[in-house]
Amino acid sequence: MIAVPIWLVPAVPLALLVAFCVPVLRPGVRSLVPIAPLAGLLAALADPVPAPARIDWLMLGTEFAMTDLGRPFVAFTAALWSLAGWQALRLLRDDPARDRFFACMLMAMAGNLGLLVAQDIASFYAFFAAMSLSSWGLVLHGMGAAQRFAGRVYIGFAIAGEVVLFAGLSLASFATGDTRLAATAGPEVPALATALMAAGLLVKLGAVPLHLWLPLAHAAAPAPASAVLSGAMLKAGLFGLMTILPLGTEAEPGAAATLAAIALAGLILAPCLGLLHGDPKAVLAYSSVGQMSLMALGLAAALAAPAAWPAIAPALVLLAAHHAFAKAALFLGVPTIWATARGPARSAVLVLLALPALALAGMPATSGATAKAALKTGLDGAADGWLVWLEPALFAASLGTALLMIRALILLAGAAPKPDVAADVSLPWLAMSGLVVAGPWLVPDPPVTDAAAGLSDLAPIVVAVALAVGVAVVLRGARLSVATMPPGEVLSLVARRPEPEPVLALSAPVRRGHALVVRRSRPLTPRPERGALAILFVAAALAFAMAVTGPETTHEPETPMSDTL
Amino acid sequence: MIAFDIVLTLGLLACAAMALTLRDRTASIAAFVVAGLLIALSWVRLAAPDVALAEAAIGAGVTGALFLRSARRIGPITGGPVGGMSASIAAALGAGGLSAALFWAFAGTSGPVPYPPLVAANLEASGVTNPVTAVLLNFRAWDTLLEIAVLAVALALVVMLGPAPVVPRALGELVLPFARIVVPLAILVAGHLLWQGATAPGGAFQAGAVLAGGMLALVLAGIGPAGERIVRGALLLGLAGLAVFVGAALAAEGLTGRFLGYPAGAEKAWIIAIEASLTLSIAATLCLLFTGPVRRPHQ
Amino acid sequence: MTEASLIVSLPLLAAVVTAASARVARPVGLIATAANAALAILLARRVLAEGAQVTHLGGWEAPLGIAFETDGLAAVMILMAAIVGVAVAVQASDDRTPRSATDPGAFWPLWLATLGAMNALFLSADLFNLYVTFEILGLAAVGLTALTGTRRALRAAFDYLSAGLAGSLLLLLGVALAYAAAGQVDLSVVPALTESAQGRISLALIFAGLAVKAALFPLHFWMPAAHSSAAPVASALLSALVVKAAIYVALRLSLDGGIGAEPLRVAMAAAGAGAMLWGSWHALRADRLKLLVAHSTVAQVGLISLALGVAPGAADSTLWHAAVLLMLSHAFAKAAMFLAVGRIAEELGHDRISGLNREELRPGAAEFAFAVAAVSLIGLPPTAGFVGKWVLIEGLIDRDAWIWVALVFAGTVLSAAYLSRVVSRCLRGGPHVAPGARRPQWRAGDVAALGLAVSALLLGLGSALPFALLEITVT
Amino acid sequence: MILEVLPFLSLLATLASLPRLLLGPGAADRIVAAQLAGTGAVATLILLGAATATPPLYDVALVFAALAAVTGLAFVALSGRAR
Amino acid sequence: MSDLLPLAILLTSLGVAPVILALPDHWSRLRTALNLGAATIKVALVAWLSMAVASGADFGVGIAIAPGLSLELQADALSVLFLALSSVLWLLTTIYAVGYLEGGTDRSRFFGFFSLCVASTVGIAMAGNLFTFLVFFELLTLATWPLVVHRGSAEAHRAGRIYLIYTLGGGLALTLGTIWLYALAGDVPFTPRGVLGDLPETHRASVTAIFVLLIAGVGVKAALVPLHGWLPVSMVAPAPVSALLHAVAVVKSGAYGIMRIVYDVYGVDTVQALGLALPLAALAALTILWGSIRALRQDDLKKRLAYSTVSQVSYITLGVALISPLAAIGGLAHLIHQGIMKITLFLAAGNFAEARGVKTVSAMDGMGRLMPGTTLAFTIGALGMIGIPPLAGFVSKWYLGAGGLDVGQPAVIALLAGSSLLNAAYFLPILQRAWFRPPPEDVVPKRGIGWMLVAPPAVTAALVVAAGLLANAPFSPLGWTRFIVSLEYL
Amino acid sequence: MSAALFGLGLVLMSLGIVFLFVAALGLWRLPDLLSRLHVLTKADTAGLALVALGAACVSGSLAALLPLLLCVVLVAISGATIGHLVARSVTRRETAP
Repeated sequence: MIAVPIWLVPAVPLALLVAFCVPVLRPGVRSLVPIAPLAGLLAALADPVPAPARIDWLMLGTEFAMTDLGRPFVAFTAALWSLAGWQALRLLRDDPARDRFFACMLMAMAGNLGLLVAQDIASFYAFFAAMSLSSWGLVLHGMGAAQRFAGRVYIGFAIAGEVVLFAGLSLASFATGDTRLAATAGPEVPALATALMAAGLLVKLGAVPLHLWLPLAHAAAPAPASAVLSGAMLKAGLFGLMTILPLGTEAEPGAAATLAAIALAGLILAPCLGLLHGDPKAVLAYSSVGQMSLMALGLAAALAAPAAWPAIAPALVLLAAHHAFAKAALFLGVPTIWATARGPARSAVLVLLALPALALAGMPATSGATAKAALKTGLDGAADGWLVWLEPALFAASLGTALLMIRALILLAGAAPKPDVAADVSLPWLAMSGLVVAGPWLVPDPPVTDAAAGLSDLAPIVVAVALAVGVAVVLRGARLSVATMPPGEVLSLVARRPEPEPVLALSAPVRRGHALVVRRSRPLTPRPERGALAILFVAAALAFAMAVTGPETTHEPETPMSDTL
Repeated sequence: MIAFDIVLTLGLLACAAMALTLRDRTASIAAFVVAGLLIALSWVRLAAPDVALAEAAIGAGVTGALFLRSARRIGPITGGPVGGMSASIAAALGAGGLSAALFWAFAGTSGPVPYPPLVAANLEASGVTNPVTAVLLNFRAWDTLLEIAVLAVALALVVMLGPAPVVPRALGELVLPFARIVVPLAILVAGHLLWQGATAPGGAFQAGAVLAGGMLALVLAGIGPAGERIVRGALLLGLAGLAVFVGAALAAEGLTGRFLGYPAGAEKAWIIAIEASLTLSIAATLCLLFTGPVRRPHQ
Repeated sequence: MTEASLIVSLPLLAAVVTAASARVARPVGLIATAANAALAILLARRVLAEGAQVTHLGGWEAPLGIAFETDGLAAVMILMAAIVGVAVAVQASDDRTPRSATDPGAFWPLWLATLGAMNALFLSADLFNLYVTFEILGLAAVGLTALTGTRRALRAAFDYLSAGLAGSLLLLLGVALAYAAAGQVDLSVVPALTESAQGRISLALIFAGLAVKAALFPLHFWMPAAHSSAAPVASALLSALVVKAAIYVALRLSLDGGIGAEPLRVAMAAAGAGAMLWGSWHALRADRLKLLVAHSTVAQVGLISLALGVAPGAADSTLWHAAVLLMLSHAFAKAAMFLAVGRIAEELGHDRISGLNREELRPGAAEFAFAVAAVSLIGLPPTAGFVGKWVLIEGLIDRDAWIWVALVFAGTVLSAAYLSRVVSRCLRGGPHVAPGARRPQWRAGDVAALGLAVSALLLGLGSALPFALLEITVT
Repeated sequence: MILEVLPFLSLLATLASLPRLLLGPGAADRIVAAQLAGTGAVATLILLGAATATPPLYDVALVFAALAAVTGLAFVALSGRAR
Repeated sequence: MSDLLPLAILLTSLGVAPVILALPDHWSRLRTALNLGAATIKVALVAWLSMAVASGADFGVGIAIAPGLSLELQADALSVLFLALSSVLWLLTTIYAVGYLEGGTDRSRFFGFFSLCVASTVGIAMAGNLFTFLVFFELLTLATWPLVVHRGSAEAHRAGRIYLIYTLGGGLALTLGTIWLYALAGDVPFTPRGVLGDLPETHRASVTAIFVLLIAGVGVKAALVPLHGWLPVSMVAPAPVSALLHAVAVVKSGAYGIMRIVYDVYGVDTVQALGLALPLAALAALTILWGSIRALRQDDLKKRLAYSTVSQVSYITLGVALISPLAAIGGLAHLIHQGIMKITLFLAAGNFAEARGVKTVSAMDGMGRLMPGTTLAFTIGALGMIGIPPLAGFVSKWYLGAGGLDVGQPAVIALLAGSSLLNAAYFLPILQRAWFRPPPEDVVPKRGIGWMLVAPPAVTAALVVAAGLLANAPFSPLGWTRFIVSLEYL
Repeated sequence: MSAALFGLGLVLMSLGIVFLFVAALGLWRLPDLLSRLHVLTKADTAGLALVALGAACVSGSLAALLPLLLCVVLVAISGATIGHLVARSVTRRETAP
């Protein structure tokens, strides 16, 4: 394999971004967008992994390395970005604002890949911020009312998350005196720092209740952007959490319980809320919330039972990769649906789309099943105390996902075709679907799964289908239709009216009167007689004052004056 | 004599009050002239005949004429008294207070008066025997020089402000005998005072004032040459006094190394020479103050 | 011949010549002013090199005769007069400067007499002699006031004359009383005067007279009218130099111990404070430029008086050094200001402050000079005014005299307030200026004003020289 | 001593012209009064000189006498044109 | 020669100012040549100086003014920091101003005072004692006033008046404090770790009062709440002037003054001992938040930027007031960082106004499409302000946070976080409008803006990126700051 | 002789003072300006002449006589001239149309 210098991973997209600023180069660079992440892919797949690099002069001293944890993340992230970029090229071919989109995409890509290889806090944070902020551009791209609302919510959460993350990272760094990212998981790190960092990352992860931005953003963004948002960027949150949490060292029951509660809430809430939405992309997004909550649950378990961490960690990675591919395939499929008219072609597409959906629901023989199995294996090592609820939780998760997938597919099936979407948007999707199918074989050493487990994996899907059919029958019979929820949940209450003015108002009226105001004065009329009086009185007063206060002298009057001259 | 002094003082006060309060300019001026007379008498009573001479010359003679001339120019008094009753009372109070302080202060003066003995001790070296002249033109000649400068400035002021030249009414032939007698006499008196200054009360100021009085009489009588050239000559004469004095001061420094330090032995000559020029200068100045300038040719 | 005798004689001789002939007035006046400046420099050099000199005029020792005390203080003041004089003469030599309707050359004899009198005054070490110099000064100043010959100027001149005479009278009474109390009138008698009640009354009268002549609040009534009605060159001289003469004498007496008396010091300081507030207030309300500047003189004289009032005499040099520096600064700046105002008024045709925003006229050099002078007057660094205020306040703080510190600051704030009224208009531009607006031509008056203003600015940097000179002061 | 009484009397005589000066009624009356006072002053000076035996006072008197007419002359010469 | 280097640096602008003032308006070529020549020479000289200072050379030149009073110029590491900022930015701003004012009126006056302004800044930077500092500080006030009122409109004059009232008031406080200090301590040369000796023990109350006066004096220029009122009002000035006010000269001088007072007059130990550090830090914190909150509600673009300055400059104060070397590094570095970021923003804002007549945030729609380069520069500046890594602002915030923890004030981190949030809240909507909204239908046709207007913000934006990216490089602001702090906190 | 002269002088001076008083009385009592002018020209001059003569007698030196004589002459001429001029100006004004 080719030896890829590690710093090329973020540098290639950045270099392209710089080139992108030159108008002449733009068309060429644009077509290179799908290639940009490949440096990362190469680096991840290289054997041996690229050597760590340290660049002292860059920022506060930058360090890049391909860690064992980062490597799979880099791999699937890069693949995802590449395919999403490809589809974006096709999808936005005629969009007048496409350059802006690609610029943001390159920046987000650089951030996403960079943060996975960054080894020092500053550059990790920098890449993280680059990713978050430029994704804002991806979310906003369409600039409709929905996009603006989503963008505002997104940037609010993102910035808040950034800031909290910054606070946590800096606290951790200053407490340890170490600027390496690895140090943030160390024992001297204050709990506050860990909590802040975790909070910042959980925003990115989409954990309840910090998930509010997520369905909005995914629904609002163009499909390829949703794909990377969901497939790659959410994983950055997971990656961050896996890096900064003190996992595998000491049990943190409190933290574990909190995290577990959040995760369980996500698991339950996500399907409930998602089912009420009418936008397939929003439904898919809720599914992401659920899936990410599942991964959070794994983290919670590892916090509670450090010993289980070595087993849970690969499972989480596996889960992440699986979810990345599957969800990306689904999102990339959305334009494909748009591009296909209703009829057999669409049915074919739907069938192919069902594959990642089933995988997500944990259908045996899919990457989903493999991942779930791995997680179960990992959790088994930790099953004591409240962790006995993990099993039902996993079931619930699968059930919820299955229901959401059914809902999504139904919505997609009914989606109106868009004539301006070219058919070749399907190519990246096909490639992604291929990856999903090939998923189980891509895993280096898959966990052993038995048939019983396979069957139990099937259970939630069956239940879900049954439920769905039941509900459908009931609704059809009662001539009812599902009321859809406005996007944004509680935030919809504060959503602006159609043409919102972002946080602006006219400046306050200018205050008057700071300075001394000078008015016309009457002409000065000298009053000499008063002056004369003044002279008289001043002289008299001075004379008296001097006479009275002076040192007493011998008083000898009657010296004749005439003898002077 | 105490009764004399008291009456004199009361008269003086009365004149002053009249000069201040009369609502007729001529009356005020008349009162002022009388006050001048009384002041001269006071100086006599204060044993200062030099000052009395000067006051007599300036106060009684020239100022009255000057005031009348001004009064004619500015016209009669209009409007009520300035400031009203309250101002008058305030003024009276202030003046009273100040006078009281002064009275007390002067009444209380005591201690050594080192100056007269000092003058007496150095009188010999001064070149003159009249201590006043010694002080004015030798010991403190610088003061005198500056006083001459005051006159020169006054002259320059009059020249500059350029009041309309006075054209006195022709007084007729009767005034001729008066002029024929008075003017030569005035010149004579002036010369007398000038020469006498070295030894007795007198000097350039007094002489100049008397001379000016004589010349004024001539002017008022409409006698003698008039016109631009003579007025210009008077101007030059008036200014010359200062020039001569300053020149003498510098010349003296050139000779003796001391500013205003006359060569030893020749003091009297220097003093008389300076005084002579000052006399003419003062006379010309006073005259011009009355007549006003002739309009100087523009550049 | 020494510089001292030449510097008092030369201007007087020149005054005679210029009074005698209008034709030669301008060249002679200019030459004499320049020569005076040269002499002033020589004098200062000599003082620096040889220390203070005492010259007995005519060779008569002090109690009998009159002495010149050529010390650092005198040298500084003479230099001040000389420098201001050069600038004023430059502007006056410009043909178009308005002056007497009757006599175009009348400025020169009056100016030269003023100069001679001031030089004599600065050198004099004799009370009566000082009085005589004041006579010349007062009369010449009245003439300068009346120079334009307008009714307004004449009226102001008359009031000035009356006030000046009243002041002279008080001065004379004081000197006479001093003679009566101590038997001599040279300055060495001053400490003795403070011993007896009579002497103290005489000092009181002298100070009252000086206060009139210095236009010290509340005896300043004559001054705004006089200084605002006179021709610009005259106003510059009056404001910058003539009032300084009285202040100088007060300082001199104070150095000789005459102000050791508490009431006089308090009176001076209080009057100074009052003047600062009163003058500033009226300057704030003035509608004419010259009136504003004249009222500003009241205020600034107040500041100087305050400095003198709080100074404990020769014992501690800090405060009076500060006062001298303030005098210098004010002299330069105020003269520059009046010259500038003259030029501005000439260009505008009036001097109403509200009318400064003339659309067809761009701000010119004169307005810039005004602004620079204003900076000096306010006392912003690096001007001499600043250094003066600095030294003053440092001294006050040393004495924990916080009230006076506060007053000085209040005065500074007010001066900034009223001067910025004008300066902000000097910065007009944009909509206030028509596209084709012309800029005034450079003229001699501009050079004079700007030169003076800049010297006021730079004097702050060169303050070491006056301070060095002031160290050589006979006290 | 009688010599000292005489100047006093003369002074009184001089001052006796003051009422006329005060009352007028015309300007000419006042000038005449002043003129009279001038003569009185000359007399007083002479008497003082005689009383104190100081001849220099005669000079003062002489100056008075020489200049006594100037004011009067000025009055007459200037009054005619007065408006 | 080298001893006169500070003098030469001062004279490059001080000497050229009167010449420019005297030039007729229409001699623009000569004026531009003079301006740019002087600016370039100054940059070169400053570079020379910084090399020399880095190698440990000592510069000092002075003249005595009065007994115990002298003007002293010196150059130490801190001076060089400020010098570098002002000289480089002067060059850029001059280029910008030449382009901006092309064809305008009163240009000689403008550029004359412009030079004078920079001369004062340079003087402030190289002041060797408190007196010298004061002198140039006041000179700066005066030199800036004509620039603020340059437009000559009633609004400009009003702004000028308010500017004067505030700054002269501050100048008075500073003057009083300085004189008082001189009265107590004699000459006050700037010396690392302070010069007060045992005064704080013997005259505790006075020394405290003096500190308050001095800080209030410089605080006006540093726009510390509640002394900040002049800054938003002064935004009526032309764009290069705003740049000068906000980035190069005025507020920076205030902040620099706080540094000098805390470090080189009192010394950190004394400030700490007197219990003055915490109140100062609290004031800075209040200012940071207050400025940001006010900025949120401004529609006028420059006014929003102005309030942003109020907030951002106080980072510097905060860095100084948190008596910690790390915070000091952050604060000092922010002196530069804020400068280059804010100048980018103002120059870009000037370009918006100049080319498209856009003066308000609500008119910014579509500017990204209409003027991509300028908007990009603006974006970089804005993101830097928010503290997005790897831009310059992040570096300062990072060290400030570290300093806060260093002295046991984790609240500082909360403050930074809150401030960043607010910064984002008032900057991001602008970016959103500029990049994501379509241009309005009735878009103002573009007036040509030459390279002189485009290049300077581009350069400063590049500097913003470079200052962050290359923070660890030896001659970066951060590197230099570390050097300075190592001197103060030896 | 000197005593006689002295006595004569006293008498003359006293007489002169009487004249002076008469003049003052006249000035006070006489009804109009023209009448009062008589005082100036006659009583007054006479009084002064007597006083001067008396003083000359009292001081007893010829040197003193000269100024005194001059005084009298001057006053006499002045008085006459002024009186005449004043009278003429008054009458002219009165008779003028």
